[in-house]
Amino acid sequence: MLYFGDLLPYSDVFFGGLITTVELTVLTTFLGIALGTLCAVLRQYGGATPRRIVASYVELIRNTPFIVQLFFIFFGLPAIGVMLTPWQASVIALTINLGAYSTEIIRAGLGSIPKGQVEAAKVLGMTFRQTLTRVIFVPAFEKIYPALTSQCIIVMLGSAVISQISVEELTYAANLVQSRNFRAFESYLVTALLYLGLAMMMRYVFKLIGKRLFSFRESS
Amino acid sequence: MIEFSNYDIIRNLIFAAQWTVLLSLVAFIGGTLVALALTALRLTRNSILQKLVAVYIELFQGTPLLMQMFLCFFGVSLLGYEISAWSAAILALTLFTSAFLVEIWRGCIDTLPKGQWEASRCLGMSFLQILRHIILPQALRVAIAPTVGFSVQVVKGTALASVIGFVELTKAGTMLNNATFEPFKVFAMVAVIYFLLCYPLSLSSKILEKKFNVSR
Amino acid sequence: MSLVNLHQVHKYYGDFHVLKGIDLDVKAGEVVSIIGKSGSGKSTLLRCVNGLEEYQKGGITLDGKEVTSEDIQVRRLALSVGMIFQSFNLFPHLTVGENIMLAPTIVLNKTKAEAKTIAEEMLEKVGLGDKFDRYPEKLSGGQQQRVAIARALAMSPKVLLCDEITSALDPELVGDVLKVLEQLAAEGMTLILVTHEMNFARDVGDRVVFMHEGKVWEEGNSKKLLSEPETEELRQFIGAVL
Amino acid sequence: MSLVNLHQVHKYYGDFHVLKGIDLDVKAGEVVSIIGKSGSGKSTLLRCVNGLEEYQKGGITLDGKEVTSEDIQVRRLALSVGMIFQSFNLFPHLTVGENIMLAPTIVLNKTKAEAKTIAEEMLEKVGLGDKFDRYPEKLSGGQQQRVAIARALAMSPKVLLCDEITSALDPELVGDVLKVLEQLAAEGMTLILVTHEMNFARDVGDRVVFMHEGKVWEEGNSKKLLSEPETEELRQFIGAVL
Amino acid sequence: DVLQDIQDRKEIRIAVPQDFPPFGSVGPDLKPQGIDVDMANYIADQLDVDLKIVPVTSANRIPYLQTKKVDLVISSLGKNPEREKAIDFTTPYAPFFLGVFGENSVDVTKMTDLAGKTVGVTRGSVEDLELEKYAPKSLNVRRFEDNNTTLTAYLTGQVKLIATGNLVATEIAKRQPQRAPETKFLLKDSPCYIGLAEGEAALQSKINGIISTALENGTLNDISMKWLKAPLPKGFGA
Ligand SMILES: Nc1ncnc2c1ncn2[C@@H]1O[C@H](COP(=O)(O)OP(=O)(O)OP(=O)(O)O)[C@@H](O)[C@H]1O
Ligand SMILES: Nc1ncnc2c1ncn2[C@@H]1O[C@H](COP(=O)(O)OP(=O)(O)OP(=O)(O)O)[C@@H](O)[C@H]1O
Ligand SMILES: [Mg+2]
Ligand SMILES: [Mg+2]
Repeated sequence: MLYFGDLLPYSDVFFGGLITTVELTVLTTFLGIALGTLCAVLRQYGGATPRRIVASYVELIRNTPFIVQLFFIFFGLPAIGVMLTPWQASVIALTINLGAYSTEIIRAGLGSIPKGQVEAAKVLGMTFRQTLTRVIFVPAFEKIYPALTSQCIIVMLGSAVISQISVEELTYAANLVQSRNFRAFESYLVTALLYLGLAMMMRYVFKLIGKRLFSFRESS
Repeated sequence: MIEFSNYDIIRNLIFAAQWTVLLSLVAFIGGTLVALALTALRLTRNSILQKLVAVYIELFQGTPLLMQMFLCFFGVSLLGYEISAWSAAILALTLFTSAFLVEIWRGCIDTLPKGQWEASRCLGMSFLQILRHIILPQALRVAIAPTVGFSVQVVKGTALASVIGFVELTKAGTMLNNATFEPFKVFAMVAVIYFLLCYPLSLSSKILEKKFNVSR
Repeated sequence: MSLVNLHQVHKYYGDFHVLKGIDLDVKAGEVVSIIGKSGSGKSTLLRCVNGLEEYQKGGITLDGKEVTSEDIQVRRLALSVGMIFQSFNLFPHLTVGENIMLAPTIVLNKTKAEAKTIAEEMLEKVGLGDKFDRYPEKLSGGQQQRVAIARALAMSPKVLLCDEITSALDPELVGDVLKVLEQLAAEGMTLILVTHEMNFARDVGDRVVFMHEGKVWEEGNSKKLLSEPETEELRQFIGAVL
Repeated sequence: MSLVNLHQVHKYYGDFHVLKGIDLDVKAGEVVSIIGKSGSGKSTLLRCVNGLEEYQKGGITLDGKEVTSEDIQVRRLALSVGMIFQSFNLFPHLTVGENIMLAPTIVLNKTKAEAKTIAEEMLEKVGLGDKFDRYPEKLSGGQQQRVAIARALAMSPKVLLCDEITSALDPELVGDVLKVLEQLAAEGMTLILVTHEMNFARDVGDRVVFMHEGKVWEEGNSKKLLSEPETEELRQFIGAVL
Repeated sequence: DVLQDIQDRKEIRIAVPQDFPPFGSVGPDLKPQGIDVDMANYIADQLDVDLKIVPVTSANRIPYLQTKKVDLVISSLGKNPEREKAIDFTTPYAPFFLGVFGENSVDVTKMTDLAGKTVGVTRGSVEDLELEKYAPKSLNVRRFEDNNTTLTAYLTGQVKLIATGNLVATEIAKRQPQRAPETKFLLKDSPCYIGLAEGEAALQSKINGIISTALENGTLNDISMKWLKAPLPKGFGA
């Protein structure tokens, strides 16, 4: 009943999709964490207005489905004159999504830094920006690194949805292949396993990066 | 030919939102039941069972919910059973929900000091008695806020049932968009309805968290 | 007749040899204090006696019956051995009364009413008769520890094990707890206590056991041992503590 | 000539009047100990001097220039005022050396090499020349506190503020830290320290300031003040501490 | 034997589109209507069983059949060799021409003009496969999940060209005159067939019989008049 042989001729399609998913993930992980960091800093240390804006952004994104956000960006925005390619729309949607979740996570990290650390930097004459980058960020990220890793993986898995707007990533590949050889279950099974592999790989890569970033924990 | 008024759009969306709510409820209840069973397996000190639960979690947390939907939808039929988009969506969401809830609850149980287990054992209670009288009542308090928080993910997850053809809120949105060609308006309305469904849950999760943290 | 007997008990954590052949004999009604440096294996010893840890060689008997760490065994044991911990381990979601009543009802199958009578009696004994409906977190550390004692007593154990039960307490609260122990000793309860309270060991205890590096290094009559230690190790230890 | 001068400084937290008109004058090279009960406003006083807290009335000058709590001002101040905290506040992700080098490089724009020379010199001074590449968490509390001192010294401050810098340390580690302070005092560093170490205040300090209820209640020569307190409050305080 | 099952069950399950006017689209009550729906009703009537409408998308209509979720697919299904390997077909019941349509501004008149252009198409449709086979390699084919999405992509201007059926193009013109697509060229004459699972000879001949009766007694022509405002082409079904 199950027959995977029909998938072989399409290995290029799967591979192409895999590459696109990886590219998108890497790009949006960076952009999303950067956005989240910025928003978290505003939320933690900013004035009342930026804080409220960031809070609304976070709540809005966290309480609506990603697919609706994606459709809104891709199909809705042209109505007000913003035309984006599928790729652009997906990068933006994924970044905004990860940005919102990572804002909350990173903010918890910033909050975990003892007030004394900030004061110590202050009495040494450092500016706020220097304090942030030199004193606060590394320990703050260390605290929340596992949560951030999980969130990035969740966003990667969520990217399956962007096949809906014709971005040729991994799920698109699965859909395309099953529309050609009518082996739906086999295509999706293989694809699911590829995603699983990606997720495990991401966790591994994050761990390696974490080891480097937070090397101060185990050395000497 | 056919004209859709705003009222028609909203009426249809709200009608479809009922399916979203129902799907969320059933999936959440299903997920809770499965997660309870898995949590129990995990608490037994049998390492094989614990490994199985770990694999289960890895599988359903490590693959996209969309794939799980596809696989439930097409896979179960391959086994020779009929399955509707509705049942497939419920099945996939249940698996997905339970995998996350088991993890969340494990965290909650782990926050209880080991001394609680030991003191109970020294008073002669059996494993099940300890669970029922000591661990569960305490873990429940801790677990309630993150569990409610996770329910938001379930509601949002139901949006993916649109892809396997189940007409819930998102699917109704794309259909109406096609019939009316007002994507900005339609998708904004869809988003607002989801927000109205999810935000109260997020909010109550936050309130519950505060409440239980204060009283500790 | 001996109530608790340890014979050449060896215990390992992985490769680490914690107990290196312990011999100990405690008679009914005796009060035995175990002292020794941190890490010398005092807690481990107690935990082997009530089955919380398994041991690898030797034998432990309680009232003549062998002790092992199988689950069913621990529960049978719990009927004769009470244990009180440094961190009181009260159940925070139950009131003081419920804490004490729980095990008698679900383990000994007593009725609610019987359990309540026992609980009230035990609370009275530890001087907290008026705290029945409080939640543990509303009590001071010393009060919590006395509730833990009452909870253990409610199972009418033959012997009570106490593991540094005063060391998490503020100094001014220690006295109340020790008074309860003293009273129990006077009533003839068998007590085995790990403690740093040398005065208590000397004045209330019958016997002191000094543990060092996983062995019973020296033991004997409390007053004699503490005033005239035989080994250099015990002398040093007493010097450091006093 | 006075290095630090406080004139009728008043400070409120909301409605709560913490400092009620403080006058204080510290000359270059002086060692001033501030003592007083918990809550009397000692920390608040120090924090006003280096601009971490703003005050509402009166004036503080440092080297003749006025001190306020504006951000830019605090940073300028930081160039002349060093501060050491009770909880050492070392940066956990930087090695000891990096902790000390950070501010000189990014605030004073020194080169890496210059900063390194300074850091090594300062570490030598606090007796930790061999710990350059360690991470703080691998050091004992006393060592960490000495690193914190070295870190402050690396900015070559004119005055060093110390807020109970030994009270989080195990007793056996206090001595090392005090020795470093003593040496600094001998080298002519101006020190203002909040402390409970009466012996240190008496033997090393020039002057003791006793704070009580937000006021300078009594002040004067260390030896004289501590042996012949004039007010009942100071007498009580000394009685309680010694 | 599916035919037997249908008769035992007193119900036939037919897959129809809901996003593909005039074959099947939804009205304000979100219920499907159109040629395919009328056809499904007609067949159910002729078999004298109840009808259960199952809305599907272009991408999943064949899996639905394969996994026996439906008995028939009446979903503007075109015939091609790949599909014939997977399922069986009846005789055609409606005319359909596939073509490339698009904005006036795009200058395309034949297949080779597509080089370097972008065309939106519904994944797994006949037009998708036609383009894949005959279009220049440099054509950028943008595949969407269902016709809904393909149409939305054209209407919102995300793609300037789409490959689809002539009737779909007409429908767009009716709904959104300002975005009315112009016919660029025809891809294929691809009449619509009813699909059924492989090896169901009894069902196949039964349905074929119903279709030829409908052709003879004018029912098919009536349906065509109702939805396409035109009679069946001469020689249809011959
Ligand atoms: N679960 C465990 N796994 C491994 N080693 C353990 C474990 N529990 C205790 N140990 C080790 O066994 C030794 C004895 O521990 P034990 O707790 O019995 O000492 P103790 O005499 O009670 O000391 P303390 O006065 O600090 O309570 C210690 O070196 C301890 O590190
Ligand atoms: N941020 C703050 N907000 C409100 N009140 C504060 C704040 N910081 C300190 N206080 C109050 O100001 C008073 C003086 O505090 P301060 O820390 O200066 O006392 P202290 O003399 O240093 O005491 P300790 O010996 O306990 O450190 C205390 O009553 C304290 O509760
Ligand atoms: Mg111990
Ligand atoms: Mg202070």
